[in-house]
Amino acid sequence: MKQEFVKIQKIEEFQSGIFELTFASKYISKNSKPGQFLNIRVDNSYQPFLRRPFSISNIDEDSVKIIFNAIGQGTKKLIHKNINDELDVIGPLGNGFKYEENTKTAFLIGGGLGIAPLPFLSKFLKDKTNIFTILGARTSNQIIRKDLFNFSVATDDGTEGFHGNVVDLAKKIISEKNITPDVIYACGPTPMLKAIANFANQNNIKCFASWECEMACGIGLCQGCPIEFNDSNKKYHLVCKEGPVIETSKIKL
Amino acid sequence: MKQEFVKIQKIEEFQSGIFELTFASKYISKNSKPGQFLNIRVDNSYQPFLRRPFSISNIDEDSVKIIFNAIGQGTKKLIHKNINDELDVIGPLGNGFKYEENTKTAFLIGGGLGIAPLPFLSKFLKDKTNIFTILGARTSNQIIRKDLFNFSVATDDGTEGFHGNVVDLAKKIISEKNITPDVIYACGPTPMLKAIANFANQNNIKCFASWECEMACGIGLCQGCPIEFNDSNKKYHLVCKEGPVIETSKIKL
Amino acid sequence: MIKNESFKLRDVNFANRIFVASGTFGYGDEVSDLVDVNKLGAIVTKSLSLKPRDGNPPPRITETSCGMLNSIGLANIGVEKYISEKIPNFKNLKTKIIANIAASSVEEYCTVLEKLNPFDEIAAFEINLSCPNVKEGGLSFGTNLKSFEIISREVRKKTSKPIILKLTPNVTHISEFAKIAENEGADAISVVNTFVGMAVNIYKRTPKLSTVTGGLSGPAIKPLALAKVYECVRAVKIPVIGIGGIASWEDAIEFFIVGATAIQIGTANYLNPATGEFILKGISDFCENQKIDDFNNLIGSLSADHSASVLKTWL
Amino acid sequence: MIKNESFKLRDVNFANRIFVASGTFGYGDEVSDLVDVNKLGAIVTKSLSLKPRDGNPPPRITETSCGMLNSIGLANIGVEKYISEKIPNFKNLKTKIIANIAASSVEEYCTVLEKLNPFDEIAAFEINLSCPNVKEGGLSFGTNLKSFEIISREVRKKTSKPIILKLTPNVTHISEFAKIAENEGADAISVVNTFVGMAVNIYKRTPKLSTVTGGLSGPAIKPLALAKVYECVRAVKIPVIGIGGIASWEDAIEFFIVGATAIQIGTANYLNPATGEFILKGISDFCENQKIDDFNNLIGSLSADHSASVLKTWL
Ligand SMILES: Cc1cc2nc3c(=O)[nH]c(=O)nc-3n(C[C@H](O)[C@H](O)[C@H](O)COP(=O)(O)OP(=O)(O)OC[C@H]3O[C@@H](n4cnc5c(N)ncnc54)[C@H](O)[C@@H]3O)c2cc1C
Ligand SMILES: Cc1cc2nc3c(=O)[nH]c(=O)nc-3n(C[C@H](O)[C@H](O)[C@H](O)COP(=O)(O)OP(=O)(O)OC[C@H]3O[C@@H](n4cnc5c(N)ncnc54)[C@H](O)[C@@H]3O)c2cc1C
Ligand SMILES: Cc1cc2nc3c(=O)[nH]c(=O)nc-3n(C[C@H](O)[C@H](O)[C@H](O)COP(=O)(O)O)c2cc1C
Ligand SMILES: Cc1cc2nc3c(=O)[nH]c(=O)nc-3n(C[C@H](O)[C@H](O)[C@H](O)COP(=O)(O)O)c2cc1C
Ligand code: FES
Ligand code: FES
Repeated sequence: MKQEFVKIQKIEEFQSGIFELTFASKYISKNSKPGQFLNIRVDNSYQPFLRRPFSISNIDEDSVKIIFNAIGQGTKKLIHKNINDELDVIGPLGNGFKYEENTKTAFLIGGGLGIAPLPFLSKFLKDKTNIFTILGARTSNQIIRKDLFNFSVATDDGTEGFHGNVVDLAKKIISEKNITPDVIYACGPTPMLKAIANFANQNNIKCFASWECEMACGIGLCQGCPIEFNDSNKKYHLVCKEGPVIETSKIKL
Repeated sequence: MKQEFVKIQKIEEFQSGIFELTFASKYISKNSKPGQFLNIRVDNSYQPFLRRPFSISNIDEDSVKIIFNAIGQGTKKLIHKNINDELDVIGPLGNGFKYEENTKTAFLIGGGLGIAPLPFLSKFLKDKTNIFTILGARTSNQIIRKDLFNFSVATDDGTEGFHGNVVDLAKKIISEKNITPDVIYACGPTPMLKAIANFANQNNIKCFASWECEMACGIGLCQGCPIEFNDSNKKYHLVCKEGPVIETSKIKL
Repeated sequence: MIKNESFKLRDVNFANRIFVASGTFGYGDEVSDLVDVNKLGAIVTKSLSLKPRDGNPPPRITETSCGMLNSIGLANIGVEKYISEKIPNFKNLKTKIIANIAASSVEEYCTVLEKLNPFDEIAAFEINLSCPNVKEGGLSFGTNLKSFEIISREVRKKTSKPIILKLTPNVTHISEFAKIAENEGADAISVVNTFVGMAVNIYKRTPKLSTVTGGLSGPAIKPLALAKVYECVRAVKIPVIGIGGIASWEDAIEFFIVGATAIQIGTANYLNPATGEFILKGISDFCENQKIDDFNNLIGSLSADHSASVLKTWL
Repeated sequence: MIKNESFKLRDVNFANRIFVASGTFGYGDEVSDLVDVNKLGAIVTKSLSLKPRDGNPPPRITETSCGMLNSIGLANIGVEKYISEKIPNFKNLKTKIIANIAASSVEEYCTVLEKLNPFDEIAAFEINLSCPNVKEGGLSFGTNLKSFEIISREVRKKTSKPIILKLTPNVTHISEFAKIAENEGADAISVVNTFVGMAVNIYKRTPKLSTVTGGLSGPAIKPLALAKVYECVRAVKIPVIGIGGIASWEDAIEFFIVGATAIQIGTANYLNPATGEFILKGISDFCENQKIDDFNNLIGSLSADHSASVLKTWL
């Protein structure tokens, strides 16, 4: 982990309201694993007050990418940055998706903007395993497509792909294709992660999910980001240190 | 007085670090007098927290101009605005420079950026009276030149014009040209205004100065901008309501 | 239309629950060019003392992070001039006028109130208790339970109009004061006035206010004010009027959810004199979206484990 | 070089006056990749209780205007693990370690202190008095003069190392507590801990913290903290360590001018873990520019009419 003042190389609205920001960092591009995140101070003002955590969405040589929805104080300021502006970044942080040798089939499940870490993960996995990517959202235009492989879509309102949620689509794929994934990698809103976790636990499928919560420091100083474990010795673990990717069997759902 | 969301037409750095911002407003351009000010909210954030008062520096048909030094939170944000951006302006506010018919000679004295209201005032006076403009600053490159007539310069360090302060330069002009101004219009830092006021009082010259102080509301709501008067009935008057231009004989120096 | 947008204190009906706070809206006439004051539930006028007050020397205000400090010294025109110059203007207003009273002795509070009481244009009184008690070495009335009780009792005797006691937040347990207010027959409490703060000019090495310390207001204090309102609504049954850092409709709704019966906009009026209108509009849209058809279903609707509140837990 | 950049509490010499605050810098090891902790005058470690504490359920933090609320619940590893896992790391540090202690009874404070006292790696103790007194229905020790006095007295008996009592600002007159601290032999006081605040999620209509209320920190509270420091330095002669909203060197200098002997950086460490270094650099440049060659000429150099302070005046 380092604190770096990196140069912005590109800001692109690749889908309505959804942006990809690319910056240059040898250090981060060399030292990051899929699922790790960055803690970014959008500017020196107090608005927003805290840093904002972003998953590393991809690495391309010496360039690092994040993707985000310009919804709030921090992200709205980011899209008004210029090329070559400096950005104050701490990273890479936390633990990424665990990959075990000889994984044959992996399901990558992402909900809404939760897909952020999947491009990087896909790139890492694509020559090693069989990938099935499942994207879910409330409606078609909330599905985010970015450097993903072999993907199917589920929408709550049926405007695209499977009419239903990602868990049901996963079940459908499993039964139709007659495959069982060795591992599920999931990211997205917490309720979706819990549903996936329940499904994985019931079916004894290894499952790693990337959890989100408000963070202040992102590096274990503030104890502000607890997540409850099934751990009689230590009830709360820190999302920023143990996570953001944590095996779902450890989590108290 | 009105609250308007005006469109920015131009932002120009006419001298190193010194900017002129022009915006469109029929209402303000029609209803303003030299010396009046505007209270501007630079954006909807809380940084800076309060509005910033700016003298109306000139009016050009339906356009209104302010000039400022990009020194702090508010002014630095202003220079990053784009053409056609909206600006939240309340004005015109307060009382401007008083002009009395048959004024033959007027001295306009401005210190540093305090010259802001002088271009508008000069334009108003130029066909009516004889104008002598005196600009003072610590050093030459702090002298701000903008749409002024018949001006001489005084610098503390002698890097330009008269080596000394504006009061001494005024004295020199009075004795050399053998003229006495009917009125002095002054604007600039408070210590300079006080020196000018003392000079004017001693010499029985009518003198109007534009006073500055921190303001919250700019419209008489907060009582935050008092200035002490020689007034046994009412010690403090409000700079934003009675001023910013106040006859110096009224002020307790 | 949402039910119970209006509410009553005694027999005074306020058309809505969005007021403007004392000292931040003058006497209502300064802003008439900029805003339609008749849209407001009430205007609380600048604190009035018996005699006109010059106020404190400059500087009286300074900006801070997300807020401002002030030390105006209750500069005001005094009750006589208020009666002769301001009350006549109130006749033409549809909004209600609440006269805020400040004083340096119990007698002064009562005298000012008695002078104003006959005027129908004054709908209610707000008593500013963040004033120094000259007999007690200048400590604020509002930080001492005993003087707070005496004033609450004495002003109550002088009027049958609604009395709102405005509490200072600069105390350990504000609910103790709220309870006294309730016991002494106040019709409501306003929570809160400004928090004591200070700022220094590091180049001059002087305080940024002539009086060294002053009162902090604005969004910076919103979380603190909200906690004070929370403490009060759980301690008393009389209406609590929430004040402190309210600048958006979202802020106002936080106070309503915690249990405020009405709210007052203070410092935000300086940022935008029309804040009240924006808040009214925002609340009405929010209620529509959230399908809240009765204001009483919003007020106090916080769902929380109150036993977990910080008074009993580790921070 | 500026004189008296260092200072002593008892026989412990602190190389400079810029510390990092408890709970905002962990145990000093989390940040070693990012900052050179040896540049700091001291690290105050996260509050320690006798047993490890899980802390409060999520959500524990939330952002506010120019600040944040927290309710961590003093999640900490407990004194045993601190001794076995953290103290060994302190050996290699040049900066001083101040162990901050939290407890729910007088006995617990004393026991934790006694367990840590033998370790040379611990230079001094800071006693966090913003903890709920379980015997008194959960009210904080630091808001009650009597329990404050007892703890001050009892901890003093257990060590000859410097004791710093950390005061809560959530009281009417903080100077009353400062005076007790002085009387009971504390070597310094830390002023202040967080202010009680709250925030509401208006869509869920729930508090944004699991414990309803929490502690406000960050630039929003700086003016309030500064006023508390001002009140304390005028009440006692023991050193006052200023804390609250310090994020820039200008902020730090305000506290020194008011009279703080040292300062602690809290929340700003989250914005930038290297804040301490920036502040050190900024102060040294400022002193050079302002021709201040002795830190003691900066500390307490506020020129002000103290009699005008708000306690005696109208806001
Ligand atoms: C480990 C981790 C990784 C993350 N990775 C990404 C990422 O790759 N891309 C990304 O866009 N965000 C990511 N987030 C969330 C991100 O940190 C910000 O919270 C988010 O970008 C909004 O920030 P903002 O300042 O623009 O909005 P704010 O001003 O903070 O919030 C605006 C509004 O959006 C709501 N909001 C805040 N966060 C979220 C959220 N996560 N989902 C939905 N609504 C929210 C708020 O409640 C508020 O109403 C991640 C968070 C964590 C903890
Ligand atoms: C009636 C009136 C008219 C004014 N007209 C003008 C005008 O025409 N042009 C203009 O530039 N300013 C004018 N000002 C001052 C203006 O309102 C702002 O204070 C100034 O522009 C700096 O704002 P800021 O937010 O950029 O700086 P801030 O962030 O507020 O301050 C940055 C630094 O500059 C210092 N500073 C603040 N104000 C001044 C000042 N007036 N002179 C020198 N240093 C200062 C601060 O102490 C701080 O150290 C006027 C003020 C008044 C009351
Ligand atoms: C400049 C200023 C003047 C004030 N004057 C008064 C006053 O005269 N009487 C009073 O009761 N409160 C006064 N207040 C306090 C406000 O009414 C309000 O209680 C406080 O500012 C907190 O609300 P806010 O954060 O919305 O401003 C004043 C506040 C400010 C900022
Ligand atoms: C997340 C968080 C955790 C904290 N934990 C502790 C603690 O364990 N013990 C303590 O004495 N103070 C604790 N504090 C208080 C800080 O040490 C400091 O007194 C306070 O935050 C005010 O300073 P600041 O505004 O610079 O943050 C904590 C503060 C925060 C924000
Ligand atoms: S965000 Fe601070 S400990 Fe995790
Ligand atoms: S700035 Fe508010 S009264 Fe003048």
